[in-house]
Amino acid sequence: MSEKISLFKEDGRRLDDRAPDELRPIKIKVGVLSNAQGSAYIEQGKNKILAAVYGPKEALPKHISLPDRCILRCRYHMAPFSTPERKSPAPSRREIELSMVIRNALEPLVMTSLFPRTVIDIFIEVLQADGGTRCAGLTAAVLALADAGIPLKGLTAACAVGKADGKVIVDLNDLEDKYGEADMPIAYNPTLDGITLLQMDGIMSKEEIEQALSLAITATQKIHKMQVEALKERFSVPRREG
Amino acid sequence: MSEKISLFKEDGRRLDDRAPDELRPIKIKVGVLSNAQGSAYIEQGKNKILAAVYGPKEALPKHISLPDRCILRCRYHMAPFSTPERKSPAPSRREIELSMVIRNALEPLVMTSLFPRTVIDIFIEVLQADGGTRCAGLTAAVLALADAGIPLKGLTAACAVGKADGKVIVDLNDLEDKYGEADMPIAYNPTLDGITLLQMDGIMSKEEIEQALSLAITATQKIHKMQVEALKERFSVPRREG
Amino acid sequence: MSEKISLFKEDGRRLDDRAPDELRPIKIKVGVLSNAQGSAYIEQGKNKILAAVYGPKEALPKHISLPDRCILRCRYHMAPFSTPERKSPAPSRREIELSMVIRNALEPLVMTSLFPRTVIDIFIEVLQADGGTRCAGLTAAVLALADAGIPLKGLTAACAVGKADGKVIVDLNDLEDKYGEADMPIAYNPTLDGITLLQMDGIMSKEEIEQALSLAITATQKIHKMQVEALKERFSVPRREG
Amino acid sequence: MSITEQRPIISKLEKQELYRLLAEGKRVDGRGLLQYRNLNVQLNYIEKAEGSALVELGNTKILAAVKVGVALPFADTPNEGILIVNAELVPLASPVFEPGPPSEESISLARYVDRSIRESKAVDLSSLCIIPGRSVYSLYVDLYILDYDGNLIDASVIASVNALGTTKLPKYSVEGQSIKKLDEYFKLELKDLPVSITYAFFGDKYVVDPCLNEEYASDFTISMTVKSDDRFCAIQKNGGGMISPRGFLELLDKSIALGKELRSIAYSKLSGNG
Amino acid sequence: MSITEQRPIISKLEKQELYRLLAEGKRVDGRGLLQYRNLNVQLNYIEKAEGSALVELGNTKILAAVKVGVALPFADTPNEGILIVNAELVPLASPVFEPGPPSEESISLARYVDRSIRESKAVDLSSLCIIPGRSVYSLYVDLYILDYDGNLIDASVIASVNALGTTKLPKYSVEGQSIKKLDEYFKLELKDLPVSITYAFFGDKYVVDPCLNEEYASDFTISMTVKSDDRFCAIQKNGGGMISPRGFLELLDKSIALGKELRSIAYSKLSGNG
Amino acid sequence: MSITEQRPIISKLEKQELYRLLAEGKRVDGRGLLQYRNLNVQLNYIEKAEGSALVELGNTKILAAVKVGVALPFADTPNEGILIVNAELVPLASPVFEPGPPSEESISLARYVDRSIRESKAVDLSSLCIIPGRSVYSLYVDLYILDYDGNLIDASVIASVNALGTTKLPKYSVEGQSIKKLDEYFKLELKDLPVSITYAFFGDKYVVDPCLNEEYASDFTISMTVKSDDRFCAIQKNGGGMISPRGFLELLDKSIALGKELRSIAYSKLSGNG
Repeated sequence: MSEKISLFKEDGRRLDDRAPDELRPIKIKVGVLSNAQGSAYIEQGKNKILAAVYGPKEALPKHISLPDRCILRCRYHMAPFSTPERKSPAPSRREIELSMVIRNALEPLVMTSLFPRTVIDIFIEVLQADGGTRCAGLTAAVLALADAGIPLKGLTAACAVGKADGKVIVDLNDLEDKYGEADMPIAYNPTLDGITLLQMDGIMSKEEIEQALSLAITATQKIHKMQVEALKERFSVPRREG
Repeated sequence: MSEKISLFKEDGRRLDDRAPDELRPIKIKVGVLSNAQGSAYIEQGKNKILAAVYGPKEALPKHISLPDRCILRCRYHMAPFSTPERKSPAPSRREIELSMVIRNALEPLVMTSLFPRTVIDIFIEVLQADGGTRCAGLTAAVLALADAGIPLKGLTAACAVGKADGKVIVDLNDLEDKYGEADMPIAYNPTLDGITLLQMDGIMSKEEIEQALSLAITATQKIHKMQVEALKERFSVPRREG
Repeated sequence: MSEKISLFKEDGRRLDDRAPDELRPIKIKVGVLSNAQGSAYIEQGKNKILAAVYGPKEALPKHISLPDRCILRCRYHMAPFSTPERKSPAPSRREIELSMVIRNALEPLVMTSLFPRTVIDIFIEVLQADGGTRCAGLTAAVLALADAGIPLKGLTAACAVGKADGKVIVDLNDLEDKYGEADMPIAYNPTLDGITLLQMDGIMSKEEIEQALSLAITATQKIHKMQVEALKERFSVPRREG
Repeated sequence: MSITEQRPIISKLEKQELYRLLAEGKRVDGRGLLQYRNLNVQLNYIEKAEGSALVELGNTKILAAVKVGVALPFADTPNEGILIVNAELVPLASPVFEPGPPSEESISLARYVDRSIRESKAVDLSSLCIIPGRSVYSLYVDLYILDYDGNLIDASVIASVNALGTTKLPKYSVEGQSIKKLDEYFKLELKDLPVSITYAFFGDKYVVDPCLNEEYASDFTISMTVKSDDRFCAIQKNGGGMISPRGFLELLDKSIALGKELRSIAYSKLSGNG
Repeated sequence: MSITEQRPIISKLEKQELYRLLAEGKRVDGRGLLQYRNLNVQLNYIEKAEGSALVELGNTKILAAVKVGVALPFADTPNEGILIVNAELVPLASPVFEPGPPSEESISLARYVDRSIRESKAVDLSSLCIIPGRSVYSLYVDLYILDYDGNLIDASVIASVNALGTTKLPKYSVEGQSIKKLDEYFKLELKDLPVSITYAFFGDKYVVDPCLNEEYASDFTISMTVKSDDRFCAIQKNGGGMISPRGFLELLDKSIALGKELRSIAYSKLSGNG
Repeated sequence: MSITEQRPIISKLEKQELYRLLAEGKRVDGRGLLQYRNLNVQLNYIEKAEGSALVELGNTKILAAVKVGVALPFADTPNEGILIVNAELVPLASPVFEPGPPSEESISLARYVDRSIRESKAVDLSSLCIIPGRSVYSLYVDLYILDYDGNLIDASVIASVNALGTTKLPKYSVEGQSIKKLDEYFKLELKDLPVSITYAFFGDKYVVDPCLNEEYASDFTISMTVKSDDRFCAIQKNGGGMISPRGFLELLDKSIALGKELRSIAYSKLSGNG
C-alpha cells in the first residue's frame, strides 16, 4: 500500500471493469481429485486453488486426540510458482497465520463431536494467486469437507471486502489488495447468520466497516449459492451418455 | 580479547570505580512471576536476568524419565535485545553449551532421588547482558528452585573471576570480559565446600588461578548471603499494611 | 561435464596410467572399529571410506518396525573435508538420494526375515572422495554387514563404469567423473547374478551401455574376490606371535 | 499444519461459576464486563536497547525492546525504513509455552502488532531513509512475554508503541554512498498512538481484556486496533465460534470509546519521556 | 537416514489377482503389459508463470511451472544459465505424502528429472548467459504432484519438458555491467525432447507405466530416459530387488521403441504453442 | 534444552570392580592412575585437505582435517584470519551418537578445542590476513570422531594441533583490492603446542585419560589445557558432582607435569613434517 496509483476508471468502474460491489468470475468444481476423500477446485479471477480433505481418521500420535470430538488440521500453502516472484516452498509466517484463521473458521462448521479421537486433515494449495486467496481457499475447503461426506452445519462462503481510492469495494484483486486502503476478509455462514473468519488490515472508519460488512454479506450469499450449485452438480445422477 | 585498552584507572581502581576484589551492585528478588512454580530476578551491574522453575512434573515422553530420580532440563537463553547487536532468538552454540554447564552445576544441588520419573524445568532468560550472565543466571536459578519448594542441599552462588591488565579481579563486567586476559566462572556451594561450575578461558598461571579461586570463594560467599536474605524476604510474614 | 579436457594419453592409457578396463588399486580391511558390531575400510584410488553396522536391535519408535522382517536404515555421509571445497556436514540432496539407493541395493542381500521387528543401521562415512564413492561405500558396507555376523545371500560388489573421450571405461576417478561423458554405477551380486544398484548419468547409446555393463560385471567379480579375501583375513586364526 | 489446540482444562465448576457470574454481569476477579485490569508501564527498562518498555496488564507481563540498525531497503520501498516485529513466547512465562521455533500463536501475535503499527502509520517509515535504495534504518521490535495471564494482544500493542516512543536513533552523516555513525541521537516521533481492544465471547455475553481463565473458557476473541482519530487499522478474530454481523457492528462504538480511555492511560508516560 | 519404507498394505487377494493376471499377460486395469495410460497435456496452465504444463497420466496429475529470474552464475560455469528442478509431493495428493521438508522420494524424483533435462541438453544453458560471470538467467522448474496414482517419474519428465517448451524469457539490455529488463520476450528453444520410460518388476514379469497398486505390489522399478536420437541420458533403479544383466539389456530396445511412441504423444502440443 | 543424560548402564559388578581397583590404586585396564593410554599419531592422513592428522588414544580414534579458504574478516577483527572448529560425533563411532544436528556434547567439545587453540595463540591469526578488512585466510578445523572410547577432549586437542601443524596455505598475490591464487604454498607456523589433560573423578579418587567405562562410572571430569610455558588457557568441568577448592588446586601441578610429558609425545612427529 505504498505508491499512489488510481484503481478506478473515469466511468467509475474498477480497472478490471467491475462495479464496486461486483464479484470476479467464479468457477467451482467439486470432486476433482481421486485420492482425497473430498476435494474442490475454485477459480476466482486469476486465483486457482485446490482443496482436499482426508479423514476422519485415527489421530496419531494419540496425545493430540480429544476424547469428545475430532480435531482439525489445516494447511494453507502456496505453490512456489503461484506468486510473481518464486516463493520458497517452506511455510512463511503468513501461511502459518492463514492456516490458523482458516482452521478457526472451519471449527464451528464441522460437527466434530460425531467423531471423537479422530482427525480431519484439510489441505489448501494455491496454484495461482490473485488476491483474496484465503477466502477463495476457504470457500473451496468447505466444499471439500462436504464432498468427503463430513456432516456440516450448513456451508460457509468467504470473500474479502475493503476500500480503494476512498470507495468501499468487494472481492479485491491483487492490485486492489496491494494499492488499496483496506482489506477485510470475511467468512459468513448464511444458515447460521455467523461470521467465522474476520480480519482487517488497512484503515477504515466505523461507517466504512459497516458498509463493507453489508457488501460482504451479499457477496458471500452469492458465493454460497454457487457452492450449492457445485455440490448439486457433483451429486446429480449422471445421464446415460451417447 | 583483541585491542589494547586500559582497564584500570590511575588510582588502581577499575573503570567502574571498583576495587579488584569488589562485586558490582547486586539486587535479588525471589517470587517475581505468577505462573512459574518458582522464580527469581537478579540485577548484577547492568545484567538483568530472570529465572523460573516448573516441576517436578511427569516426564514426557516417558523414555526420557529415570526410574530412580528426577531429571533436570535447563535452558539458558538471551533475549534478542540483550546484546549490543540484536541476537537471533534461535539458540546459539554458546547458549547450548551454557545450558549444559548450568544444568551440570545444578544436578548435585537438587535432591533428585525424591522425585523419581519426573522432570524439573529450569529457564533462565537474560534480558540485558553485561558480563558474567551464566553466573548471575545460575545464582537466580538456584533461588527459583528454592522458591519452587524443591529440596536442595544448600544454596549455590556463582561469580566469575579473572584477570585484566595483569591483575586478578572479581566479577568481570562486559568490558573486562572482552578486553581482559582471562575469565573463570565459578559456582561454589559454601555449605558443601564444593565447586559445581568451573570453566576458564584466557591465560593464567598456576599462581594466578590460585589467587583468583580465593577471590571467587569470598565473592560467592557474599552472594550466598544475599541469596539467603532474598529468600527470607520472600518467605517473611507480610506485615499488615496501613 | 562442462569444459573440454582430454582424459586419455597418447598411448591410449588413462591419465592415471590405467587401461580402460583397469581398476584403481583397492585396499580393503574388515573389522577396523571397536564399537560397531561390524566395520570395514576401503581405499579405492584416493577414496577413503569407512562403513559400520549396528544391529539387529530393537526398532524404536515401535511404529517403524515390521512384523515379518527387520528394517534397514542407511546413511551415506561425506566428511566436510572429503571434497575440494569444504562441505557442510548437514546432508545434501545428493547424500539423501545415495543413502536411499545404497539401502535399496542392500535390502535384497540381507536375510531380513530372520530378525522381525528389529532394525539394522548402516553408516558409510566418506573421509576422502575421489569418484565412485557410492560404489566403494557399498562394497565396504556389505563387508561391515558380514563382519557383524548378519546372514547375507552372498556378497555384493559395486563399481562405476562409464564413458570418457568416447571410450567405455571402468572405475572412473574424480576427473573422469567430472569431465567424462557418462557415469553408470552398478552393484552386482555374482552368486545371485543380480544387479541391485543401477543408475546412469550422461549420454550413452544402447551399444555403449551393453559394453559398459560387461565391463562392470568383470570389475565387480574382481572386487568380489577381494571382499572374500578381506573376510578370510579377518576371520583367519591369528598366528601365535613372537 | 495448524491443529486444533488442546486448551488446559479449567475445572467444570470454575467454568460454571464464570458463566453464572457473567449472567449477573460480573466477572471472576470482580471487574466490570468492559473494565480493563490495572495497567502499569515502565519506560526504558532495557538501557542497552534503543527503546524499551515493560508493561504489566494485571498479571500479564510483556517486555518490548527496539534495536536499531542500518540495512539495505526492500527493493519495492527504496525510500523507507524497515520495521520488523517479533514475539517470543518464552517457556518461563507459562507451562503452555514451549522452547523451539515460533509457534503459530507467536507468529499471529507478532503479525497483528505489526499491522497495528504499520497500518496506523504510527511510525513514519519514509523518515527512516538515510540514502535512498541503499541505507535505511531498521527497527526490530522484539516482544518478550514474561508472564502470561491472557490478552497478549492488547498488552503487546501498548508495549510496542511505548518502546517505539522511547526510541532514540543514532544520526549518520552521508558522504557520497557511504555513511558514518555520529555521536548524536534523535527521538523517533510517533504519528499515532494505536491501541488494541480485545473482547472474549461466551455465548451471547462478552467481556473486554480477558484474563487467561476467561480466554480458556471463551468461544473466541476479537481484537480491534483503533487509531487516535477513531478509525480502525486492524481487526482479528481468534479461535473458533462465530459472531453475528449485528454483534460485530456493536463492537465498533464500544472500541472507539474504550480506545480513547485506554490510550490516555497507556501512553501517559510517553509525553514526559525526553 | 534412509529407512525401509512401509508400503501401504494392498490386500493379499488384490496382489494374487494382479499376479494371476500378469501370468496371463494382463493387467488390473485391462491395459497391455507395455501400454501407457491415457496421457493428457494442458499447456500454459499457470498464466503468471513464464512456462507451465498440467499433465494427467491416468489418475496421476502433475503440474510443472517455470519461474525465470536473473542470478549470479556458478563460479565454475560463468557462461551458463542456472537450471533448478524441485518437486513437491504435497499432502493433498495422497495420504502417504506428509507436509514438511522434502522427503527422499521427492528429492530423488527431482534429481532424476534434473538429470534427464540436463544430460539430454534439452535446454542449452550456454544460451542463457546475459553477462558472463555476472548475470545469467535462472530457470526454476517446480513440479507439483496433485494426484498420485503411480509413475511420477515419467509424468514429471513430460510435465517439465512441456513447461520448459512453453517458457518465455524477458529480454534484457546490457549497459556496461548492469542490465535492464525490456518489455520483450523470447521463447526458450528446446534442443531435445527426452522421455522417461518406467518399468515395474514382479518376479520374472514386468509392465510399463505402473499405476500405484502395481508400484506397491512390485519388487522394484527401473526408469530410463531416452533422447530424441535414441541414446540414453538417465537410468535409475528404485526399490529393492535385483535384475539380471540379461534382463536389464532387454529393456534397452524396448525403451527406444516405447520412447519414440511416447515422445510423439507427449510433446504434440508443443509445436502448436507459439 | 539441556537434559540430564541417560548414560548407558554399566553393570553394577563392573562399577564395583572399578571402585575396588581404584581403592588399590589400580585401573581396569592395568594402567596407573595418572597414566595415559598408548597414543598414535598419523600426519597428513587426508591428502586432499590442507592439513590433517589421525589420532588414536587407546581405542578412541579421531581424525582432524583443516580446510583453507579465503573469506571476509569479521568486522571487529579486520586484520585477522578466521579459525573455526567443528566436531562431528558421527554415529559410526558409537551407539550413543545419533545422526542429526550437532548435539550439546559435540558443540561443547568443539568450543573447548577452539578455546584451547585460540587462547594459547598457537595460531597467529594476525599472520593470516591478505588484505585488511577484505580478504583473510579461513581455517576450518573439522574433528571427526571415528571410534569412541572416552576422553574425546584430550585426543581432539592433539588431533587439531597436529592437523594445524601440517597445514600448508596457498600464497596469494595482491593486485589492488583483488587477489590471485598462486601455485606456491607456505607452512602454517605454530606458536604454541597446547595439550589438554582430562581427569575423571570417583568419590575422592581420580584418574587421568579416562576410557569410556571410566567416564560412565565417574561423577564428573575436569579438563585443563596447558601451554608450552606451563600456563593454563582453558579449563572445563563436565558433568554433575562437585570438587573442593583444595582438590581443584591440587590438579594444577599435576597438569603442568603431565602436560610436559604428553606434549613431547603428542607432537613428536610435527618436527619431522616438512
